[in-house]
Amino acid sequence: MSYEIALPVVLVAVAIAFIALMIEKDDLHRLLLTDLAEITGLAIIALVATDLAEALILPGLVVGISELMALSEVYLVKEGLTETPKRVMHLEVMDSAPAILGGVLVIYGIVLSGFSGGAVAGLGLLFWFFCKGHDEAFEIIETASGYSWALWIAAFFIFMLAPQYWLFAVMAAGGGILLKVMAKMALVGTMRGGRDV
Amino acid sequence: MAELIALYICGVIALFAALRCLIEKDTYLKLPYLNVMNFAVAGIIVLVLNHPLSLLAAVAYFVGSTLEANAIASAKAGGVQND
Amino acid sequence: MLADYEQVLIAAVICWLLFVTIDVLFRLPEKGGVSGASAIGKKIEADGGDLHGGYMMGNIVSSPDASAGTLLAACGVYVAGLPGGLAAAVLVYIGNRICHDPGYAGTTGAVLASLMVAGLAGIGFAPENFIAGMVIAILTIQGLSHRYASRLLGSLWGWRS
Amino acid sequence: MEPELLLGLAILIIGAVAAAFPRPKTYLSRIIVLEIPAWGLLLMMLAYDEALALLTFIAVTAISTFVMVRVVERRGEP
Amino acid sequence: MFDLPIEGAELLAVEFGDIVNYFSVYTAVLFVFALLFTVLAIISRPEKPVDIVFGGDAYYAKKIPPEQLRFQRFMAIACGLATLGAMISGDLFNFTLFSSMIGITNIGIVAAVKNKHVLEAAYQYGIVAMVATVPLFGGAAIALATTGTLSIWELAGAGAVPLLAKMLLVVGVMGEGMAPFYIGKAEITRAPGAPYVLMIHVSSLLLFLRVVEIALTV
Amino acid sequence: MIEFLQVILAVIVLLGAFATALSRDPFNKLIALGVMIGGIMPFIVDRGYLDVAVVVALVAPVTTIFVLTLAWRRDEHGA
Amino acid sequence: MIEYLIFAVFVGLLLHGIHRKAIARIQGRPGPPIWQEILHVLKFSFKETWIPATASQTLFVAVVIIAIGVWSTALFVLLTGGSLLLLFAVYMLHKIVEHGLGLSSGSPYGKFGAIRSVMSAASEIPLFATIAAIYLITGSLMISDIQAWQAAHGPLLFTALPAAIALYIVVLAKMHYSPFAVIESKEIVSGNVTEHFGVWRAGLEAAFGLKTFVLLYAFIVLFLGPMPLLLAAVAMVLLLLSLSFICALSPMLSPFDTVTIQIGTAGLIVVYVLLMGVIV
Amino acid sequence: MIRRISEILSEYENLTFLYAVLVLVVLLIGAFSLPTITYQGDDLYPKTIDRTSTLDPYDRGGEPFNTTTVAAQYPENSPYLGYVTAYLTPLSLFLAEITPHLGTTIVSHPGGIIDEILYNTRGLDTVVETSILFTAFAIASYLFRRRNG
Repeated sequence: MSYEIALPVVLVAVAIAFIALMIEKDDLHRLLLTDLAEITGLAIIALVATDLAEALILPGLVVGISELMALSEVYLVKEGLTETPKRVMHLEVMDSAPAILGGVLVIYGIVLSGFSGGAVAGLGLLFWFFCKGHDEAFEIIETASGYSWALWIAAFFIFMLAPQYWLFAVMAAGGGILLKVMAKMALVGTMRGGRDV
Repeated sequence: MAELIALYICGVIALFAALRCLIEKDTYLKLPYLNVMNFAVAGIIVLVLNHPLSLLAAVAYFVGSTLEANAIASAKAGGVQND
Repeated sequence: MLADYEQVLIAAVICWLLFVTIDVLFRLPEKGGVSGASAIGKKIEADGGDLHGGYMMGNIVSSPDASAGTLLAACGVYVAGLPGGLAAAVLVYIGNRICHDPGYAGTTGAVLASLMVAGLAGIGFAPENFIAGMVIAILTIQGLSHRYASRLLGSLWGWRS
Repeated sequence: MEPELLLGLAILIIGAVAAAFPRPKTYLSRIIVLEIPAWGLLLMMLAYDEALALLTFIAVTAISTFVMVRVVERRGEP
Repeated sequence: MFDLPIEGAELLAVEFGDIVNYFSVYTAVLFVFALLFTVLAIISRPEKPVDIVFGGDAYYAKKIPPEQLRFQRFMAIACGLATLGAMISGDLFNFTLFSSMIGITNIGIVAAVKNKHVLEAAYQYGIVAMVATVPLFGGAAIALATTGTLSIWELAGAGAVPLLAKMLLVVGVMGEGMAPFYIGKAEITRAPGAPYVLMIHVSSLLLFLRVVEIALTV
Repeated sequence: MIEFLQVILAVIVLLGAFATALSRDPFNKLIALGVMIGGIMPFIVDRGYLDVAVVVALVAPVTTIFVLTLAWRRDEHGA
Repeated sequence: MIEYLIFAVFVGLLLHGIHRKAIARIQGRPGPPIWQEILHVLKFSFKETWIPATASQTLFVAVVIIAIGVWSTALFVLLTGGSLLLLFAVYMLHKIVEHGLGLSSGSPYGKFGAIRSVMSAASEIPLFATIAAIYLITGSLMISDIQAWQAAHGPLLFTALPAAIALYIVVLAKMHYSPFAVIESKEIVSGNVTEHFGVWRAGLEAAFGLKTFVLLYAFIVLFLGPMPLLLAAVAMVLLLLSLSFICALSPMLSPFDTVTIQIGTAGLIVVYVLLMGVIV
Repeated sequence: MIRRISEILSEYENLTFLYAVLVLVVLLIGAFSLPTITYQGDDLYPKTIDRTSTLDPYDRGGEPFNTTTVAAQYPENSPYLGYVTAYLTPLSLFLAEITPHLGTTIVSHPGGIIDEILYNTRGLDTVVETSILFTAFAIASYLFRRRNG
């Protein structure tokens, strides 16, 4: 029963997001508003309220963040904003928090595995890179991510062609996706190009 | 019964602190009120669900929000100014 | 066996005394631990409060101190008895490290408070009343009047030093 | 209707309006206000017991906040 | 197995768990066409665009850095694969995912170009492609909520999907593929690398054709 | 969860949301957001998803620190 | 099949010739003989053939072959009474051929042609409204079914007039010298076919002839119903002449205006379809 | 009139505006069909919530290395359906034994209903989705590196 009431409300939120998008003229503001639209879109999926809905939200989330990532980079190139920011914020907690907080998130993410784990662990790494700066780990992480993608594809075909090895496949898939998502998210942190670059 | 009384107290104090926090004009002076609300909410978390893990949740929430308050105050104050 | 209201009030008083004592002993009012805490202290002073009391309030905001330790220890004892309180102490220790706090006020407070709450639980005090009491206690310091609370803490600090 | 769902819907609408017409109209305030509908959606997921999606969503929201912050930071004005 | 009087007989079904892809006469033709252009994007070398210097008889061929072309080719191939997937997908949500992938690879094909105009158009187009995921996912989700399934096989001919969901799907595909918003695409067309830029049009057109079929079928 | 508490928390959440939307200073916005999150956490705990609650509690300040990068710079410009 | 193909190509080219002749007569010029286009194709077939150095070579050639393939498929679908949707999908794919022609050459004129062709891609939307309208009325999209329906209920032209108008506009847009033919307007030389010469051009002309034949025949099949061959031929010529009149008398529109008009038509048809959906 | 519309259409800055208008129009038209929409979404993978289970909210029954019933669309296409759902790794088994409040962690750890859907029955979704992430990241890193290098 709740669906019939909740759906119109969520659609109103979608409409608000698009009205905002309609009257907004600034390019960067538009980019930010896409995030709002994304949230309302996910809300429609969330209303379905089955396990399937949940399995659909996860890809939806990843699609949103990847498009945001690509577009933000296009925006920077388009506007010619190539120089790194001159002064970077530094707080006391940025010395102390990342090691523990990032560590907890990464460990928990590895326990979770799969998409969710990848996002959580990626956030942990990203936070660490954000606070500590980074060295040139770019290539290695990217390679690892590529292999993990291949691992996941292999797992997919095991599921489809040789389902009796499902246990192996589920492990490979969980691990592959974890590494893949985590690596990509972490790399965002190194792409900040703040100090130590 | 004792939990209920404690819950009522925590709830009322949380609401009170949240209200004062939102009414207060100055950013720095908001933070102590926020702190009181964090105490109350951490208490509520434990009282709502009596389980060892909810202690972890309460601590995580408390530390997290303290960290947040710390970061906000420090950022407003200008952070570390030595670079 | 006291009624719950009375227990809460007594617990509030005990907690208040415990955490203020420990905080003052661990020199929390001396200076702000992080730039944010100093800024809060100075702002409270500018508002008519006391500088050292303000520093202490800023430190309470910025890191889990003895008051947080007391609360979390009470929570720990509530959910799991004395081991819970000690676990809370460990977690508070980690919390201190996260929040760039070099001191041990939070940890000490948590250990002492868990001993105290566990002990008092033996003679009929319910741990949940200590949670409520601690929330009331922190309310008196942080939530009613910054000016008078900081003056009170400042005078305590003056007495300590 | 569960209270979480009602609350979530309310927050979603408030957040959508706030993010659509932020006050003041700066990138920074829009980024902050964007958190409100996110938490509304979180409450809705909670109401339907979609815990795993909730977990992932909150992590991804943090990452997308970072991505947006990174762009605005380069741009230089708030 | 469904034989609706819309798109011709069904030829073949490919099963991936719950997602059962199918070839009908119609989708098979589209698939072959997409395949053709993907192969073209792989094997053909890009053109060398000529610029005329106005006010004189001179003209010169523009130099395009090879790594840019390599990147464009990679994106075009990815786009081709996504199009192939979208053509045969037998599942509403899977189809929307393929559409989003087409949208993002389309941006990728032109994002490498250094021309300011092209980038500007690509960005605007990217914004639309991004918000278009909302009607897409929304349409699929509403279809799921009202019919209880996402499989086109189950939905075919039942007419159970509400009009709102269908319209949202179509609008979403319009956003991803830019079908009616020719301006963004027209500017994008100025980018060099004909086989790759052509892929943008192929993908968006085929996507639109496919969504019409879906909207009529479900 | 008892109804009294639900009402109180809902009020806190709504107030926090409105305050976040209406306050003009970014720091005040962040603090109001903190108030709102404080109101939401007990709902998660009440459902029994303690692991989720822990992660949400840890991720929220991370987000805030990200945002502060901008607020901090803004302060520099103003000063 | 092959004999149908050759026949259709010749008829199509002949129709092109009639089209040019009619326009010329309306504008008071003598005009070329009506078999001019056929001669063109033959002439091009025996001319020297090369590929421009700037072109993307594989694509340059492949596009011509695809053009012929696309329209052969369309003819096949039309003659076998296949799916209407498929027919128009194939028609839409013609757009890709236009883009490909212009882009592959590397010539700036070709590119302009391609850009304009991309712009006018939006104008094909009336087609789908037409399809939807037909589907709503007849309940089927197989051309054989539609013909059967018309045999039973009379021509669709009267039942679904707006759909017929929409299709008419689409056909008009594809004619040479039509007000919508911005792709090949003279200020960009020959638009996207500028660089294609020799055999390639012959192939293209053949494909275009095929296109004209298919489009006109499809219009007749869809909206007038089944009829004997001779009558169909007469109807096609009449239809063509009406198109020629419009082409001769109306100026070339600016690229953006063509799109606006076509989208406007599409919008009207969509409204019509929606209303019909509500009423039916 | 036509000319003015053409001018609006011809600016690519208006692209977002146009699209937003289109979506709003669709929503407006669609709003009339809202009363006919009724919820029937729980045919596939419905939730059964058992608050007392240690796997709450993801308890779908079954023994490890054995199967359980899962309401998939085409069960015949996934012969080992249910095995993944029922399976618990040693770690998650351990977690499930000690506490009832870690259901989310347990299910996200390999094995569980979400893994079942994501990897097994709807694996193609995940293929596409990771490919999207891959492509988007390729774009971002290509642009980023070109800018720096």
